[in-house]
Amino acid sequence: MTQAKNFAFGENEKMLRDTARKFLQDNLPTVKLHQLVASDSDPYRDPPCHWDKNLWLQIVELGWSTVIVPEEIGGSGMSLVALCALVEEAGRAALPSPFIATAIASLVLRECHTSPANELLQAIASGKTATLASTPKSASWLASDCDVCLADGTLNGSAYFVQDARKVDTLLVQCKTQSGLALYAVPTNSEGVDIIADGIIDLTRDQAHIHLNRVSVSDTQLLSEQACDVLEAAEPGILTLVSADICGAGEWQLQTTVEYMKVREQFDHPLGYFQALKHPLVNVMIMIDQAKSLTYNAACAVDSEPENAAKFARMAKASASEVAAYASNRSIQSHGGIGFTWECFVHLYSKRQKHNQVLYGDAKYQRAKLADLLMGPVYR
Amino acid sequence: MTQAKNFAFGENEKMLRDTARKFLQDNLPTVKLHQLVASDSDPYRDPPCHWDKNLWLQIVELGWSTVIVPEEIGGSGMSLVALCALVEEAGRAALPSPFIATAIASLVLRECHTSPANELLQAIASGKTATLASTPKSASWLASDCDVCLADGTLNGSAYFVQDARKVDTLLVQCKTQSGLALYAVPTNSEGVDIIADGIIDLTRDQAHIHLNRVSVSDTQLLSEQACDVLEAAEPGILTLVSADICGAGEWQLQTTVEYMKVREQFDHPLGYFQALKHPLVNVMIMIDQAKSLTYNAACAVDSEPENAAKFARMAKASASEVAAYASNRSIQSHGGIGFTWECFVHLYSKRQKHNQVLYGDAKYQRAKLADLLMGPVYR
Amino acid sequence: MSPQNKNESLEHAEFRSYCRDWLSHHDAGTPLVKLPQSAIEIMHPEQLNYLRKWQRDAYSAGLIGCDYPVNEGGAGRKGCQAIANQEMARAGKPFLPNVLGLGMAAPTLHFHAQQALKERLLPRLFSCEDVWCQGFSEPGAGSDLANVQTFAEPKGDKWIINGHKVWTSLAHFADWMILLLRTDKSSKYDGLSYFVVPIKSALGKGVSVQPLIKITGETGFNEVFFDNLEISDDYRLDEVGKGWKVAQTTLLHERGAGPMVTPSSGRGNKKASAVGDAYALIDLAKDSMRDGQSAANDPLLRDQIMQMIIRQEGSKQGARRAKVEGLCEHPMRLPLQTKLVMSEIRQDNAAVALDILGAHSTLSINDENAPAGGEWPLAYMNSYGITIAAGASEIQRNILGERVLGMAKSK
Amino acid sequence: MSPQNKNESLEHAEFRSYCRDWLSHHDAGTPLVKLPQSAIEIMHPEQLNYLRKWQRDAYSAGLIGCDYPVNEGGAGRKGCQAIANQEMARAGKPFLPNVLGLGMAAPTLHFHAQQALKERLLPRLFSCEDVWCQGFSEPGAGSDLANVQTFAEPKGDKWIINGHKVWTSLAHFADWMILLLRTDKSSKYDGLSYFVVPIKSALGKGVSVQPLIKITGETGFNEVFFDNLEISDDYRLDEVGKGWKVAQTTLLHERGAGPMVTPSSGRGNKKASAVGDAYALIDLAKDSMRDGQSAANDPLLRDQIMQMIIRQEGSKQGARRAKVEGLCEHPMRLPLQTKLVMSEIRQDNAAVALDILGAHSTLSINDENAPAGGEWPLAYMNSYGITIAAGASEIQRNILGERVLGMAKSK
Repeated sequence: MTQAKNFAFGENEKMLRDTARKFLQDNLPTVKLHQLVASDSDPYRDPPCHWDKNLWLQIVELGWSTVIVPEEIGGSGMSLVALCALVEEAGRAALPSPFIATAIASLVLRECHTSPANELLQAIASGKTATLASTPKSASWLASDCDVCLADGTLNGSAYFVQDARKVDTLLVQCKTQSGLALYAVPTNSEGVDIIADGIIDLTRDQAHIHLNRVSVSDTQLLSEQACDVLEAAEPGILTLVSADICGAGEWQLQTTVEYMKVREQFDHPLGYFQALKHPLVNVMIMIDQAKSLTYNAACAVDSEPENAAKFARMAKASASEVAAYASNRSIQSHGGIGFTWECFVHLYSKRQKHNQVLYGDAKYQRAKLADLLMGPVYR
Repeated sequence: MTQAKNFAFGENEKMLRDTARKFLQDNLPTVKLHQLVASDSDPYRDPPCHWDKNLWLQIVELGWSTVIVPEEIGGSGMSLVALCALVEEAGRAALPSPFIATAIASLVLRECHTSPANELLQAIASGKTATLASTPKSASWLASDCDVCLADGTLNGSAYFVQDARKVDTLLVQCKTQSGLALYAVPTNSEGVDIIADGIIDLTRDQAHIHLNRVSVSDTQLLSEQACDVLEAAEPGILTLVSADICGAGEWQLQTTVEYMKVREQFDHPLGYFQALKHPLVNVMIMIDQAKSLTYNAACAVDSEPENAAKFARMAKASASEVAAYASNRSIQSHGGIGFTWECFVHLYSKRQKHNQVLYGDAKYQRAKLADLLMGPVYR
Repeated sequence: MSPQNKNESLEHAEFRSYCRDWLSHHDAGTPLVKLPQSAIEIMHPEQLNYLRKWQRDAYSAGLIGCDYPVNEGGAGRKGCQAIANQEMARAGKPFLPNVLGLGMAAPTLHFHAQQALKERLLPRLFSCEDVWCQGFSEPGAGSDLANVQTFAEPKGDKWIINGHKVWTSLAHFADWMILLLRTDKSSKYDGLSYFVVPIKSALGKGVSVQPLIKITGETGFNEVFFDNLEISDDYRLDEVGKGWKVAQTTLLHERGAGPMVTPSSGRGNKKASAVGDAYALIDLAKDSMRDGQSAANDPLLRDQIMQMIIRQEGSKQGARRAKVEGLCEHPMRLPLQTKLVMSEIRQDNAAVALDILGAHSTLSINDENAPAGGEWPLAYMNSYGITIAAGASEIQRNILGERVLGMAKSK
Repeated sequence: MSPQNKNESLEHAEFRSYCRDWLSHHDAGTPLVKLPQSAIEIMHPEQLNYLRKWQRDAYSAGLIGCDYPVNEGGAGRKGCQAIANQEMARAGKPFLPNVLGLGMAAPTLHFHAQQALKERLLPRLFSCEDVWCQGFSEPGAGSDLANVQTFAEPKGDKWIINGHKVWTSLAHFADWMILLLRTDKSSKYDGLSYFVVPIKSALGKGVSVQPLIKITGETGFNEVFFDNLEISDDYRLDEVGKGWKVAQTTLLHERGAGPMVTPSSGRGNKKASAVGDAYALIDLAKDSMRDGQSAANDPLLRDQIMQMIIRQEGSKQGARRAKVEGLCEHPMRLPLQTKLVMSEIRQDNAAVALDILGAHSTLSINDENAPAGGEWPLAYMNSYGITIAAGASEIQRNILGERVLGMAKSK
């Protein structure tokens, strides 16, 4: 009964979203995206990092980076619901940019409540970029797990599955200290930071693992001494944003495939006439709608029902991860032979979705964590 | 490389099966079955026990009870593959009878290798009937679990989920003894045996739980002192027979529904024209075929590759349990409004299948046990 | 917790307070007979009488029909029915028996009937003085509803009706029926007209009702035969030949996608209420054993339960999002999913319950040891009623693929 | 273990021994380049040359084409190809490169070509001296194959071909092509004729081949354009207008349901071999971590892996049962399922592998740390090739529903 009316999606949020949609349609139509990221098809190529930095500067001017930054430190102080709507548009455009990584970093920073964190948030609001570097080699998503240690004022170790690492200015590095877990801001060009690009399926982002070898850090870089709490508090928002990306990309997959169903004919009928193709696409729509409703609900909960945020965010990401898998499957299969070619755009989205599907935990993982919340842990 | 050629399904087995099929088609067409078991539709009726004893006597004359009984003790000494084919026909006819319960009892008895067990097998070959009473109230299917104890020469306790208990002469009661687990033959009309009919969904069989209150037993009734080993050895055969029942019933569901798809018209086309109905029925066929192949493979393994029997039987029952659920779902849904009525025969088979689905463990249970065999147990 | 929803208008907040207050003081009493799982499974007059009294009381208190105009028996409010529904459900009141009247006949009368007919029929419908049923489906017109053949022949200012309707829930209790009839054999869609018919008063005089038995063994739906039934032209809604258009209003509301919110209440007793609710699966698992330990510890069952809770919560949040135009791609996209999604969730909830029950799922409502009274296996079987009736799931997917996504008609 | 299968005839047992012996002494050598996952992904001449030598050696030894008549380049045996295939797979030999020749062109030539043509073409096909490809699909004729528009116009005892084929695997290496052409525009099915065409010798002289890139970034299939290509009438199979009938022989064998067993070998290296095999998922799980522990301990992944192993074993046992007439309801019921079932198992095996890999499934074959060399994500993407090509899964379900179950044609 404490839920916000209309998901707190009012005129301001709508205008922000509509502007973003039009901006991306105008500036990054899919044909242009394909030219940008898919010019080299060699599967054995060195991991590329294609993005349009000029486009990113325009996005900064549009104020996307400021959305969840509080007004008093230079942001526009809007809601996660608003940010969620922007990320949905980024997903719909399969935008290669540091936007989502930086938005996730902002979610983490705003939980820190320290001066260095606020300073970095302020820098982000004016265009600086950052990404979270906290995942260990095992890909455990638990906030308590990391492979970096702090000793003698230097960071040593590695972080894996770092998103868009080659596009950002600053890493948010989690590390073990003598007293627990801390979070440091480390510029990517620091001495001792080695960013090793991963070869990944997704063409619309980059991923890396990062080796830190005697990287000196000072107290001005210390974002939090309660990194585990901070990351846990930020996690519902992080899951929500990835879910929003999936919903946007899923809607593109649905609409693009439906359009093909209308124009492609076989057996003297448009393909959409055939229930074997039509009904699965209806199922895709239903799944997207479920995920989207749960995503805005989760965003809303992060904003105004923090006690329910973890639960609703698990639901959103579980639901969205299923969309990522199924919408990708149907978009390729329904396009037939064309859908199996590099020149058909559907592979760009399928690959982004397969990445989204597992990022920060797949559907089964989210459901297991949700069950722990709703049913209690498994007793043996 | 030690697999029998053609599943050891030769001319003799085929003739036995074909005769059984014709016999049941002639003597128990579905319309007659419906009259027999579905005359009272009141959902609050006392649990009925409808079967045609005369038909059963004819079945005994056809020799079905003798199939897996060794020749030297009065049986025909055929294979489990042959018995499997008969059970498949029983499933196709949704036959209410003590046949399958007695066949399962025979599988248990032939693992006992004792005089009382051989005598009971001999009696079964000449028409006597029996059922296994070994399951505890928790419905654990582990051979080591039971709720009956032997003390001072009397059996006390209860057995649950006893199949066709009101149709048989003899119970095979598992009990805890001071030295382990034993198996006794207990006539159903013994003093102290109280058979309490369960109200069940399935109209084509009966099920009961049985209270034993100071039931005296003697050594001539002691079938085995290694009941756990015996039941474990018999389990692959038991799973195989239930799978065969499911395959037969599933084939009836498939063919009956397909026939309806040919005659019922909507929108100026027979229903089978519509892929939303056609394709799921193709999936039913594929699932039945998978289950049937695995069932005969399992039967064959029980006969000639005992080291693989457990593994293949788990596969068969896992596969068959999925058939039981999905074929039932499609048979009702595809029949539309008609399929939702008591007068349409599909409900008889759906209810038998829902019972088969969980009997001796559902698909997930079988797969968990299979994983233990193929991957080793879960280490924590 | 205050009864007011955040951002709720003062009028709505006051109405909510009023409902909550009235409900806390009103006692529906204890039924003398076991109630079925929903209104369309009502088998005995005693069940109906108990529920009818509850509906009448709730109507008298202004909780039913409140969004309808005053001269149609309503309270002339706006957006209040949804609030009354929430509060009735929250108070755990029994369900309303006149579901086909409230959910289908009432909005259809409201949008298509002459004023006099509305004023005469709607108050008695809301109070459950008149029970309503729906005469749409026929043996040859199930999914292909427009193939209706029951014929109305004009005779002066009367119509003579002959034919055969099936799967008509509640017809054995009904006073009135909404009826889709053929008035022209030369045109499929434009040959249909829509009537309301006083069915009970015509029993034995042109109308006969024969009960059908469901796969569960329950009765509750029927065949209705018309043999030269004569009715007044006053009972026609909209013009001759516009029956298909009028029927769309009925179907839209039947699918939960119409503009009028259908009055609905709780489910009365806890056990029946649990059946159909994904969260109830958690307790069912905690009360069940699987392979020697609590079923609530089984990771596969936990995963299945979470899948159902997520789908159910997704559907609930979808209803919330449907009201936010800016977050919807197409205005009918969420409303037209309601029936399909709800019916499949209900079926799958029951299927998961049977998985949790394992061997105990073999036990029926006539077994005293059946867990949860055997209600889950019953609910599973009854769930086919809702995936088949009111446009089977296959038809719903056609509608969504065609009307919302714009793909070619499959026929 | 003796090499003889129980109940195997003496001739077959001797042949099996011979194969096993030859295979144990023959070394295919180490490829100098990385091999792709299957023949239709061959991108480089070095890959082809290595595999071609292996096929030639195996043919010389009598392990390929052995069931074909002697005058067609075979050994005149019966039921021996299946044995040779088992032994080649068991020995872990590389796959055979001329798959479209062996699986489609050879049986079609065998059943429909003039004797002289068979004697000329088949030995070179078996030895891989000639590589073959298939010219069936067109931009407007995918699932609706009979809609082929590439036209052959008669000119004396020649035909002039114009048009455009797509998704032709191996066309960039092929010497010969099987070609379905339209010879009559007035009749859909009866207007088709079937040819074999020496494609390589016509390159630049009426034929051009342009590579297409797959979603994986690999090449391997092509577009083929015909611009007034002139061919002899000797290259026609069966009569003019019987092309659809001849194509059925090709398609039946393509789906693994034809009377001639297609020669096949192993997959060469262990890593590539694992991809596609459900049992390999067990080791993958044991080598992977999930949520802080071995993925092999995750009950949900265990369940998924068992589902795949069961489906794969079911398919294997189905092939065994297909030979037992008494256990089959319909003679084509199991054979016509082969392509659909195998392709979906292969896709789902890969999908489960990605689930096991979790976040590591983001890593591609160009990442040195990718588990199993990144072959599983590659296999997942390539699996759409097989669920789409050779009659997409949707078409296979139509065929099964119509030809085996006898339901009405969906178009």
